[in-house]
Amino acid sequence: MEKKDKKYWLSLDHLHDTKGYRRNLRDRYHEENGETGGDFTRRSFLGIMGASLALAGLAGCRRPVEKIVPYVIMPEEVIPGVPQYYATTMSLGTSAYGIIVESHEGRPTKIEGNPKHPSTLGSANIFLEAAILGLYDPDRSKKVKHNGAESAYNDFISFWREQELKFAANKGEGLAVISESFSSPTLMRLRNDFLKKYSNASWVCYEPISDENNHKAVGQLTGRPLQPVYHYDKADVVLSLDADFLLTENENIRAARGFAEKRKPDDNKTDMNRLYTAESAFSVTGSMADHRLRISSADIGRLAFAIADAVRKRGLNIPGVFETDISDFNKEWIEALADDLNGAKGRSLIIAGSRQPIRVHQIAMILNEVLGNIGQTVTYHNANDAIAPDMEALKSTIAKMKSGAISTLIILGGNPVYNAPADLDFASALSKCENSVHYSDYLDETSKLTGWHIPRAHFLESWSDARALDGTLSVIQPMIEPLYGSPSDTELYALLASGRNQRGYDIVRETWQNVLKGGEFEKKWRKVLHDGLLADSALPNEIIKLNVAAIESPKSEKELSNDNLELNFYSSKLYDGRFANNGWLQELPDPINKLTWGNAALLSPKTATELAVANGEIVNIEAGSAKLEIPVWISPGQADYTVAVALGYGRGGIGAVADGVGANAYLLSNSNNPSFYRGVRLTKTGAVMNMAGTQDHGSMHGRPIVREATLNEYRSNPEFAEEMVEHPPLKSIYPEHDYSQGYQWGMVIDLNACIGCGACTIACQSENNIPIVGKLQVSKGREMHWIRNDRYYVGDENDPKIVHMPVACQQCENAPCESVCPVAATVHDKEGLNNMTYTRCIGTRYCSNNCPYKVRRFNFFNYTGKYAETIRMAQNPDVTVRSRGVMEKCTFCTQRLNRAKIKARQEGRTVRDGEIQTACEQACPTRAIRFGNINDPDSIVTAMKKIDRNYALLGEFNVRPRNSYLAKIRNPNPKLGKTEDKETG
Amino acid sequence: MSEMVKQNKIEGILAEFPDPAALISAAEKMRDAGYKKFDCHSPFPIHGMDKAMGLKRSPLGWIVGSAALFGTSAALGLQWWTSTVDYRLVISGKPFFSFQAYVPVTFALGVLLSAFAALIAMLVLNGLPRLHHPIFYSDRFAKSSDDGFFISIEGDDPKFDIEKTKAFLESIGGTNSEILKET
Amino acid sequence: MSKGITDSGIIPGGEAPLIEKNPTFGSITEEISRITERKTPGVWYLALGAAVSLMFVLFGSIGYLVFEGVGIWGLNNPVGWGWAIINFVWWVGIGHAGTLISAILFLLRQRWRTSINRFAEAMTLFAVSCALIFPAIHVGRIWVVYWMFPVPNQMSMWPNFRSPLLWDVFAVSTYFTASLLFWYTGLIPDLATFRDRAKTKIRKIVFGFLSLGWRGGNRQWKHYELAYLILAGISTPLVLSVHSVVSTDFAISILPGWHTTIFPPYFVAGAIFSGFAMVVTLTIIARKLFHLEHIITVSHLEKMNKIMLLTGMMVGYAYSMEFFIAWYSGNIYEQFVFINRAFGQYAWAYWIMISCNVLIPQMFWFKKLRRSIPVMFIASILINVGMWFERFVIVVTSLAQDFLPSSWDYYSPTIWDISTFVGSFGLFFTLFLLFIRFLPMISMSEVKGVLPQADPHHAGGDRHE
Amino acid sequence: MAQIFPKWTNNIQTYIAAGAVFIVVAMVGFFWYYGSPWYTDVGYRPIQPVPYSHKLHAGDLGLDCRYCHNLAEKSVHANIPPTQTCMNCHAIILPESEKLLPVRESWGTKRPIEWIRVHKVADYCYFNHSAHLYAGIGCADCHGNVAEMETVMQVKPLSMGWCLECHRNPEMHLRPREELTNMYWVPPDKDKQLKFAEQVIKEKAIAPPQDCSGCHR
Repeated sequence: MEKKDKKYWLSLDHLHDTKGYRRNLRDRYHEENGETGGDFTRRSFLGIMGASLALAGLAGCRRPVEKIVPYVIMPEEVIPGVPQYYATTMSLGTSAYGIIVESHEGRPTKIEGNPKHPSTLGSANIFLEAAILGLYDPDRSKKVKHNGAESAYNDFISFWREQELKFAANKGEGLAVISESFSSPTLMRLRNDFLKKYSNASWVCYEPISDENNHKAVGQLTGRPLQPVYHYDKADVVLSLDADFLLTENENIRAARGFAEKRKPDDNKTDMNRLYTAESAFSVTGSMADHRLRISSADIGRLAFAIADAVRKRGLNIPGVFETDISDFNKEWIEALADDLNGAKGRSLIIAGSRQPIRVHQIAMILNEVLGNIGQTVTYHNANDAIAPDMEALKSTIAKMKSGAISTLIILGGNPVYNAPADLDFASALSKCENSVHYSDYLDETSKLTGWHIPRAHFLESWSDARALDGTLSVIQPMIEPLYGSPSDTELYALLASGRNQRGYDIVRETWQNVLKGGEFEKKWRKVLHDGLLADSALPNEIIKLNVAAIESPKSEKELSNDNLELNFYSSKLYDGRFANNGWLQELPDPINKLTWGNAALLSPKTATELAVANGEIVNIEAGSAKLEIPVWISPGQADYTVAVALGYGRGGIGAVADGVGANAYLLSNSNNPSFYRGVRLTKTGAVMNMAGTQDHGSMHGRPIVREATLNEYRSNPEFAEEMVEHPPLKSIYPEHDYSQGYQWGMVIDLNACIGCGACTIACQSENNIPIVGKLQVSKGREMHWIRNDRYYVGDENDPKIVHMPVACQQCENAPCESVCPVAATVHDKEGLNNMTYTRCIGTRYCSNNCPYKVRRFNFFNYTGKYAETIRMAQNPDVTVRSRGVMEKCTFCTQRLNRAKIKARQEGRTVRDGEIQTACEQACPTRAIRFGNINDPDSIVTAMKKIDRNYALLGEFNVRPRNSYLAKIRNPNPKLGKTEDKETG
Repeated sequence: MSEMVKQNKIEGILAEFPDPAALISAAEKMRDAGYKKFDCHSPFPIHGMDKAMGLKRSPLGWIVGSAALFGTSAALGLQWWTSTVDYRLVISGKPFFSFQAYVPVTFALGVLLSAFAALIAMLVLNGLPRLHHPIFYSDRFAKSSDDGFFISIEGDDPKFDIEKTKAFLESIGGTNSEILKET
Repeated sequence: MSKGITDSGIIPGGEAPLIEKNPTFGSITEEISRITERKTPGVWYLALGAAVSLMFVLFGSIGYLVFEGVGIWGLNNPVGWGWAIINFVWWVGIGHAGTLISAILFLLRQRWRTSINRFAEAMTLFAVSCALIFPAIHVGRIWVVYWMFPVPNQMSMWPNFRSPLLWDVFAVSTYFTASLLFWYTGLIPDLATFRDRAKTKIRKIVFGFLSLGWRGGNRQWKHYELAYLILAGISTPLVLSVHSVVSTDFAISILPGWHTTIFPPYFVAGAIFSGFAMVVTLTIIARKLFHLEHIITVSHLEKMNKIMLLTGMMVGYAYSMEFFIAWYSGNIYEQFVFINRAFGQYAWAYWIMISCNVLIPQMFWFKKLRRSIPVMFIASILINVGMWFERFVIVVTSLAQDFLPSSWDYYSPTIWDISTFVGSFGLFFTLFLLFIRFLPMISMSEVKGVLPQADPHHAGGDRHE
Repeated sequence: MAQIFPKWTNNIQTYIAAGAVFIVVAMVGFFWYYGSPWYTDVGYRPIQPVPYSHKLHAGDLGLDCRYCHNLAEKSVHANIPPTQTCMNCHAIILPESEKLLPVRESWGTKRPIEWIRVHKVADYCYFNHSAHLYAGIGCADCHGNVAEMETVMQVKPLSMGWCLECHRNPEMHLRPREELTNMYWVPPDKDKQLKFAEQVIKEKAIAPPQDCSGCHR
């Protein structure tokens, strides 16, 4: 709740109005832009009969002749004009996300979560949503390359057959494979076959963003390869040690859902959970924390020891010694936390981030053990079929390569030349290999140096399978024939293992023959294909016992200062860089610092002031001999004297979107501590870069925008949200329009559940054909997202809290935008929606001016005119592709409303609650967004609007928005109340 | 008003006067002498001349007034019909006929029509445009738009008689009077 | 020249005579007609050349705009309107003096108007033509802008008569047409004069045609005067309504700093303010160039300066009243906007506006300054600068920072905004130069009407009952 | 000064006025007629790659529309039949025919026939065949009497105004389901039809949208 004494402030630069800020603003506008005009609305790739639509000159000067190209033979399952939905799986590292793909006339257009799958539960995250664009990326590698020259897959096959003969003799001496990590029965089977055949060959797995330490820790303490699964829906007290489990850790969708379900403040019986986080850079998880400890990553090890110590002091038997100097820590915080943990035995959960060293993971496990959480809030499952990354193995392989011991190197996926730690100098090692093969989506940094390059089939073009963390088995089935005839993972693995060029389908079937035992294979198999997964295939919890050897305690390192900074790498919205050529992700604002199109060196305000650097100023990060030029961005809440840099940027020559965007942080990465290390200096270069941020102002200026309270305040005054604004009775001088009949659509957004991940934005972009406008346009303030995620800082300048607020069109009943449109292009329909008729719009932009929420988006140029044919295939045929000069905005996915209403009418019923999901609602991992008929007393929306926390944003203007928000509630530890107030001044 | 085109050869007589005052008194004398179809030409309107010539007030006001009435009602009608009858659109939750919002256009159209009415009616009442006119035969008449003051009398005036009228004009101070002929 | 004027007897203020060097009817005709009859001075060609080339800058910019889209301007998401709308309001404002002078001052029987009204009306027409360009080109899809007019169509759609933009279309185009008719009506007798003086065949035909065969007979003057009176009558509310309607573009909206009921009177005052400033600027040049100092006397200019002083203070009052209302309303959004105007990222624009519009006119309290040509010349220009910035402050500051700080942004123009604005001056001056070259820039018949000897009771013309 | 203009010029105002009126009328008339879809679209009759005769098949032979356009009731689009559909019969009937050459060719080469589109609503209008057929709007209402067309021709403007006419008062257009494809159906006498319509509208909950979102998305 907004206390009078709580201080709201501007984005730092604006607050201090630094020169840099002004210059930045100036620069933003004084650039010429190279957009070109041309117009005419076009619904790309018109759906008729899956026809390709050809304009062939003019006939009789009347209208262009249009060809309709029907099928020759109609496929049974396809009804042209009616979308099909198929289930498949997207795997990322060792996690597997079950998805449903909407496809029009055999053309996948939209990805949604598979409700049956444990790791998506019907929701999605930005990577899943954006994958559809990856499929149609015109920059994907299309041709097999041999020594730079174009070649064919068959040539490679014959090449491999020769190799086989060679290695058959020496059992693969001098043969090495570097693969991505995966968790898939088929791939594992093929890998094992391969290793059986070439017992001397080495198969290592490398991932720049890896949960290796987690696996190692589990391995060392239990002696078994187990996979932890965290159950946030059971945890009352959660401690995250540098773990961004809501956004970047494994299977974050499931985590976010569980977390949100335990965070419901409204009913007094169930307790709302409490989240403690300790981290250096502000993460989405940190923004949800009730108590966030700003601390350098290296100190988290000592913090973990301190916590363990404090817990032990509460009479819990923790083996091992934990003496460590914690004089520089906030003891209150640790004590309060220890009490909480102690008070919630079996209902608490400690997670260590994958960035943290093994030690921290071990302590986390031990604490979970002694607090009785294992088996409750965290369970362990066999990780068969999973291969985890292994840095040591990589090192030794590279050593062998350098020594020339490796004649043939096969790199399956991944991009080591780009993202292997710089100190290993993979490129030079690669040059020592006689034969080298790289199998990848793009002709990327590695492919350019390998002898062979094999284009990789997109997972939407491939047959394969995957295991979720809990062991659930799911299939990966193609939604479309490979656009460029590229081989899929399974096919290539099979070739390597057996030398046979099999079809992916047969390979996967072969695996599943052993999975679906007990007869009736076909029946079961068809069910699996239909559901996308094998029901109840989750593996059982393993009962484990820890054998704790002494954990060497972390030496407290040299204290941080201006010339001894800590450098942190973190996974970005491009993951490790594999999504760098995905325009949707590049243009998605970072959930915390709101930057698009590039990364930056994030500094705390204090550090920035001491180093006298401002936003956009380009600095040199010097780590020993390595240097990296990168612009600075001041990020409140960052730990002092730490620098955080997002991975995956600074690509060269892989695609039009990725090239030259941001700086490549891998150049500084170090194999001994890949995630963070100390001893880094920043030096100014004097240059300044134009940063494309979507939110200049981080403060609410004391306005009742995001309304917030603590749990106790809420319990004592449930009506606080409404009461935060005093206004005269909301009466119009006109008689109100009657909306009491039929469907009346409305939406509720629970700010307490929203984690600001941005899945809604990408889902909307995919569903509604929203264009990408590029860095310059974004920096001019012309981004097109229909649903944006506002991020406000609250409280102390150096250690603020963050609140997220998704804002789309509020569908005002008394919409200010409508009355000012001179041509009635935006008017109301009888279901209370604020329609926007693109084709009627003449583009006065008056509606946008008059929109208090500024959610309308204008096509300043013909953004959609220059799409590649493949990108057109990604467009949703049910939504008009807007041309230049028209206004656009959210209309609650009116195309989905109409489809559902027509279907319902033809079935002689009304639309059921939940039958229509807007794209954003569907994607939201925490179910923060709910949509439905507010005229239906039993609908979820109606129920949510009845909750006391419900309020209308800017409702005091009597615009009567159909959207409303549920106020945010935090659940701070009363013991820490005082420090809170101290912080927030 | 002055309709002069008649096919008889003599069109009328034109006489010049020194100044506005002289013109006015002359006009009064003409009036009193019972002349009807005469006119007084001056470079600018002279106050009191209507009375002196015994002219009635111009009907222009009524014409413009009705035009204005028509304009406003037409505008209001259009707005009412389009928004309440032809295509009922819910805009900002306002009633279909929200007359408050229709005032500006109604007013504007009213003014527009009356402006046109004023000019056009004026021209019609004055029989303009009329580019050819016997009076233009007179070379002196050019002064009438500069600093000359004239009285013209038409040939078909009941009391018209070349000699008498000419004499009369000179008797009331008219100088270098001339006879206007259609050639 | 209506009967009313001569009724009003003595000249208002009664100090210096309206027209100096007591001229005769003939001398008036001579001096004013000569300007258009004598050989064209070289300087005129120079000026026209400059103006026309500027005009092509305008057309060039518009061409590129149509080709590329409004993205070439500095607009962005919160700030949907920029220089185009600012220029529109500014030009329309300037276009207010003319009709005001000829209509309202006419009804108020201000005889001194006769020397300047023709001139001012022409200025009005040209300013409004410039203004009309901007709303037309600022839309995203110029080729369908005709949807703003209520023409039957296959979509069976109609424009939305609730939108202030639509009111603009009607109000401004009506204003333009009415002013044009009014102006032409006034021209007819003078065109006749030109016709009668014409030496060349072409002048004879052209002016003969344009003067429609005017004969200056009293039977014609009778209708003519009434028509003129009526036109003045209907133009008067029009003058007041046009800028009121323009102000509703802002006042009707919901934005803090726009949503204000004082906008109509405040805008009208501002319009008259800037309009007179422009008239002064141009008159000073013209009277010097064509030696008309005795017809357009210093006391004419002084009277206009008094009006500027008055309207300037009205505008100043509006500025302060806005602040008061914002404070008094207790509405945090309103309060922020006004504090932000004065001290925020656009403070510089705000203070330019204040100093030009409120401080500068205060000079005119002093008769000496009021009657000093150089002073009023500089002042009049500065005032129009200030008035442009007033519109900038209103349009941009409110849009750039409204309700939700998350969408706040900074607006600054591109080269294309600037070229379009500068180009519009080209159009304005081209039209103006053509006007002073070919048409009587001072209404001869009206000036004659206010000469002492025009009054029949003057010079002992015999009294009559 | 002498006369500038000859006598006849006194009539020019009449000429000018007349001219102005004429021009205005002409221009309005021009756009009124040549600008409207009644001119631009109605009567569009492209020559198809296959001289397929709807008159023969739908008229004389009396095939139901839905034999070929079989998805009209299921889908947004009333599909153009795949070559397969033609071959179902023409494998046996007239297997040699000259006219059917392109069809057999397509069948052999498995390359589709490129028909030329006749009825087209703009890309931004989302017309749904199944919805209209469900409501009881017959094929002929929009496509005209196809059963009498050698080559198909557009007979209705398919303009927004035209759509709205029916959406505003659909009563006289609603048919019983069995009459959907009947090209010669005319509503029975008015009040009988109105009674029928009233009942259909009630049980099928028919509410033709006039909201923008009904067709524009």
